[in-house]
Amino acid sequence: MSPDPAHGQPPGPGPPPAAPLAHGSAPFPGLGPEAHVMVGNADLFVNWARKSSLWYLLFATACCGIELMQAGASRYDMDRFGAVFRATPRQSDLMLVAGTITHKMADRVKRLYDQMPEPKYVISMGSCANTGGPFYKDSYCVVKGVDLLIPVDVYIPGCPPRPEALIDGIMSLQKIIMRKKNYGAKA
Amino acid sequence: MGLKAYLNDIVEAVVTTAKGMRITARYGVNPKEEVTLQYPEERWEIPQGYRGFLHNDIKTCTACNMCVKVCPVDCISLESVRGADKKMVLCSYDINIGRCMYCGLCVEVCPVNSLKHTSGYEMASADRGEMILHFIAEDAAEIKARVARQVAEAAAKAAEAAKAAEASKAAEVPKPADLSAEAAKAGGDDPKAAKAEAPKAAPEKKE
Amino acid sequence: MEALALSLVNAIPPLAGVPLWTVTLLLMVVVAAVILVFALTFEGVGSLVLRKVAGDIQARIGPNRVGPNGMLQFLADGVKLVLKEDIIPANADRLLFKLAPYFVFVGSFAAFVVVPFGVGLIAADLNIGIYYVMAVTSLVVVGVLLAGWASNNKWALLGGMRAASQIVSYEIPVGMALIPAVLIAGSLSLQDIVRSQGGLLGIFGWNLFHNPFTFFSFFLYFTAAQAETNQTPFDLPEAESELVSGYNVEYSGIRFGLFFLAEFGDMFIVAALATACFLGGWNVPFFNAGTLPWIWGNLLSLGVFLAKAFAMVLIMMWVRWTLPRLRVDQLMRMAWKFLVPLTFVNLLGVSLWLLVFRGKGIPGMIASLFG
Amino acid sequence: METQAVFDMLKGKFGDAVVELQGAGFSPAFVVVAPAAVKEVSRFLKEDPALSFDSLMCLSGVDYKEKFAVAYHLHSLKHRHAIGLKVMLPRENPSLPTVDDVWPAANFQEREAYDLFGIAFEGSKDLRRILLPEDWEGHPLRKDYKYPDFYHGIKV
Amino acid sequence: MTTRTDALPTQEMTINMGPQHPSTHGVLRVILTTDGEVVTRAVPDVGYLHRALEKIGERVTYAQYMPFTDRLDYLAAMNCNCAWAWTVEKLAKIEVPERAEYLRVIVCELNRISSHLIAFGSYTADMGAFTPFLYAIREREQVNDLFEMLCGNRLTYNYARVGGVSGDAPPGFLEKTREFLDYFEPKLDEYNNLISYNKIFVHRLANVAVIPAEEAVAYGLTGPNLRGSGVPFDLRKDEPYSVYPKFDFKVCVGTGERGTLGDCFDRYMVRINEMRESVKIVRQAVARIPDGPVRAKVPRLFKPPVGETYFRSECPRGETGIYLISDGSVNPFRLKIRTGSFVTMNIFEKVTRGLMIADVVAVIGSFDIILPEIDR
Repeated sequence: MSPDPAHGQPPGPGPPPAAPLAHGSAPFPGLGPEAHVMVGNADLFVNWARKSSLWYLLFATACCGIELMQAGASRYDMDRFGAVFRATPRQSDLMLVAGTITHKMADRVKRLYDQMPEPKYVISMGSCANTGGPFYKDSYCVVKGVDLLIPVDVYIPGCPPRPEALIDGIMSLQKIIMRKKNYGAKA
Repeated sequence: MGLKAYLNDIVEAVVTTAKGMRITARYGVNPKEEVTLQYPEERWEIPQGYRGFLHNDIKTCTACNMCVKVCPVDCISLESVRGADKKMVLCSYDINIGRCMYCGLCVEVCPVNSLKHTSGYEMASADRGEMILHFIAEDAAEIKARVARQVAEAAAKAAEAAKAAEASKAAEVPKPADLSAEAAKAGGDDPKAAKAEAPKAAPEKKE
Repeated sequence: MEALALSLVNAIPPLAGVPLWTVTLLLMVVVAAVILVFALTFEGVGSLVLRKVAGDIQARIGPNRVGPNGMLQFLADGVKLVLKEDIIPANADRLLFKLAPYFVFVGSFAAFVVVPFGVGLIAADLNIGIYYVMAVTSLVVVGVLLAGWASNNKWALLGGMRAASQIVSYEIPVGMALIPAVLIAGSLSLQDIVRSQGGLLGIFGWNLFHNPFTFFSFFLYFTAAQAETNQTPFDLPEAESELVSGYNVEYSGIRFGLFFLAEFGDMFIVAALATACFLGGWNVPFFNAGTLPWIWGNLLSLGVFLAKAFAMVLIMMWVRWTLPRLRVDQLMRMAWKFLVPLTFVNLLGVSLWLLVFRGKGIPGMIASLFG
Repeated sequence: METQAVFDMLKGKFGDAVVELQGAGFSPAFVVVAPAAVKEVSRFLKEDPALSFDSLMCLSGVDYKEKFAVAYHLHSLKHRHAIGLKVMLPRENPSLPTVDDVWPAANFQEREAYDLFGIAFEGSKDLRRILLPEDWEGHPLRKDYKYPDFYHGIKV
Repeated sequence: MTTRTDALPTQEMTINMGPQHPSTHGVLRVILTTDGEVVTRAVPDVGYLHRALEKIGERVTYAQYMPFTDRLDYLAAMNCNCAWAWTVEKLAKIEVPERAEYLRVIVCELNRISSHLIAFGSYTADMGAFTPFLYAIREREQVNDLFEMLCGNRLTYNYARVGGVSGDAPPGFLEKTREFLDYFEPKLDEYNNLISYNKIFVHRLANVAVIPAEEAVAYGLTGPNLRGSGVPFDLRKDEPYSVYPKFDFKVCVGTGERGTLGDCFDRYMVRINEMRESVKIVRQAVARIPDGPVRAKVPRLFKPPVGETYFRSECPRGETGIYLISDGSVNPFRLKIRTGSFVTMNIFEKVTRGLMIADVVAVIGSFDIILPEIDR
């Protein structure tokens, strides 16, 4: 299993907000204010690399999976953004929860998430993954939202969302990634 | 395996591979075959009647509650009180687009066409709460208080204008009706009936 | 290398005081670094080109957002992979698990040493060049097998076993298909083989057109080599739709990146061997690059060589995006029932041809007819 | 063959084991048989050359509130006719013989009825829960099923 | 291979395939017991997408259930929509305007094309050729565009209504449909040239998982899987419903052209040929569609008479039969949906015995299963 720090973290909606770089105090004591620039650039570069290469886990459970496939296919071509699918969680950065998660499936979802290496992101695609969607009211075996299991970065509404909406979601995840502080931020 | 079959196998393999490769090569070299829509810049033209996110024009909404009842997933919730002019006043109208299944049943039953599908489909958010659309910005309690004030004023006015006989009538509180049964009766194909019905004074909330 | 060091010492007087072996060692490091940079660049660009070719063939665009027209996609992928968490599964054999990617990478990278890039551009002109390539690339199978075993994952194990059986089986046809070139040149050195295809005949001096048997040899080699490098239709060790990701299913981060790079390295090696043995190598048609000044001659021949090799790589990608995958028993059947006998027949044919016609190819005979 | 004729034929062969014919309002009509006889009746329906109901289209459990039932929808590819077969079961410990050796198609559907209704099929070669996890409590399609609050710590 | 095994002790290996596996078409889990690459036993474990559609059916009204049928088989939502509408209409004996029936047939057949396209595409992707998959999706997008134009959604259409359809075809729809058919028909030949008759592809499918006709019937296989075994049974022809009798089309059956009758290749080929037949049907329907209303008058909160009915229709994955029990209230009393994929999975264990791991993938693909249909 991955020794990732998110293990003990209680599953909650969304990631903790990125700690803003404390102004006034240099990230590396003794290096002076120009360290800000250095760290800022390193952050920028690293974040750029991460957002440009979001390999997503092929994890299509239901209807949204078809739209996910269509988003990766010729007309919408997510490959343009550097997003390609990987079949194994070990090589994925992004888990696109596309579809209904049932209670029987729930621990698989958690396991797959744990198997992904850090840094990892989760997009909840469609009503079922967001809240249980159509199966919110009367279904006895559908998990009412994937954020009960794993932390979610971006929610995409729709049932199923259009491929454009999915790409829009990926772009907003990219924006979130660009805002992250990797170096110098005090934990 | 005879030699002929053996050679046949090889020839067939080569020929069918070549055939397939000719097709892929045609796609590979012909840029016209490219069908990609470069999404954020180029957009697919959304047709008329696309079932995107729901929008309620609260100015025309009569708070008839039809959409709430027909919704199979309870994603619409509305709260209303009876106003001074005997019409229902909306206090809050929320649609949880994170739960909505975009089936369009609510739009179909809306008697005044205030509830509509927009052509919007992009609303990725980092927060689950953002997926609940509030169509009335004002706080529900405030509206209720205001309406109650208006009702009280109107009642006072009516009480002043009319004499004691009328005053007793105004004070009478209509009973909260069993909505589903009434609506079932009112259902049918006559939306007017549905609109006219729902006499309720007590604020009714459905979630 | 020592000769080069000697000439360098002679050319630059201040070096005379330095022991020869230091200069040689330094030179080796420099050459290795240059080749490593080339290999990495090629592998990065290769992955981008692969996706671009896929895009073209599949009626879409492929990466075009990262950097100008997607040019920096491989850089982003690389940086991301380096910075990714490196997971070693709890039940894995830690040492072997860590070791496996290096085997694979070294196996593919070491073969670059004998690739004849130009007239004088070869890191080590070994007199057993082809043997060396065959031997070193076999290291890949060790790495893959180790990866499959050490991951302690059944899909990985199956992938590793498949890779082992596949590469071992296909070594034979690959070797057999290359021997005609050796026979014609009378040498195992890749430089000699390339030189044997020069001369005034232009592209008809290539071994490809030497005689009908060499012509078939080229295609047999190409098919078998496709299998050696685990390209579709022979990508069984990875087989995304069967074995999830095959032998590298448990690898993440840079370790996976090494596998990924090695895959493209192998691709280039195969293309380079095909170029060197059948397509005239760095020979410029109807022109002797050796007569130019050293630097221009080498640049020209390097360009020609790379153009040919890249064309081969493109064809490999084209095949990859067209064909479905064989089943494992069919793969073996194809190796032992088709490729091995055919390459042997071919070898026999070439040998007889050389014996009967005293080493002359068809173009050569036609040329001699016209004087 | 008409349903009435099939019913008469079955009645003549199996006597009291064939209880009644549900005709009006039912499409297709149902022949109701006693639980114990279901296997013999099925075999006869399949093997009699005049009937030869060779395919089991659908097998469903039903909760009629006071009783359970298992409904079989049969079809004959040879004669192109269809019929329903129904078995009424008590609410307590509903069980009946399996028909998966008559029609192999029955196995999964019996497992489903077992899973969702708790109807036991005696002699079934593989009677496990099929759709729900093995440790799920209750049989959800029963009318008196109460939704659990939590499953493995996740709110239902 | 088998002769030496007694000399070397070997052990069987249990492999878990799925629920997250690229070629199980969703969340199917198969527990494989293998001897090396040879599968000795493959037990399917379903239910990872059990969403309680039957229970939901007992809690919503007849009209409200329509959007849930979209989710029953999301690749052929139109067929499921119409199946539900037909079932309720059969139960309540509602007359449907003819134009509505024509529209239903058009959308059902278009949806059959788009569903078979996914079947074809994902099958080739399972076999390792990714490109045909993308070509198939490219064509599917066009069907989606047509549906989007017709009913406003790309995948979950909710188009049919009890007593008709939700809306008439917008202007230009029929022309666009015709254009699509003209575009699509030659593509089928291209697919055949590109992959269907490719030597490797044929080798992968021919003689794999042969299901003889009697076995197919006994195991309740329906639809293309049954016809792949050479049984010419098609509900559209043999138990005609809607306006299907008015159209001229052929029932495609497997012929064993590249191997044994009833192998994976036959099942695959039946789908390819069925797309051609569907094109034919849509062409005729578009040419002959009458004018008129598209929706019968049905009270909004309608209560069908007490009764039980079973209606089956030909969906892309076999027969979808809906067993509906009404107690006269606004909600169905009991609703059982018999789906092609669920019954087909029953034979899975039997046919995969002795195949190789790669063949298991081929078998799953050739059945064209879809998980929401299996699990509901």
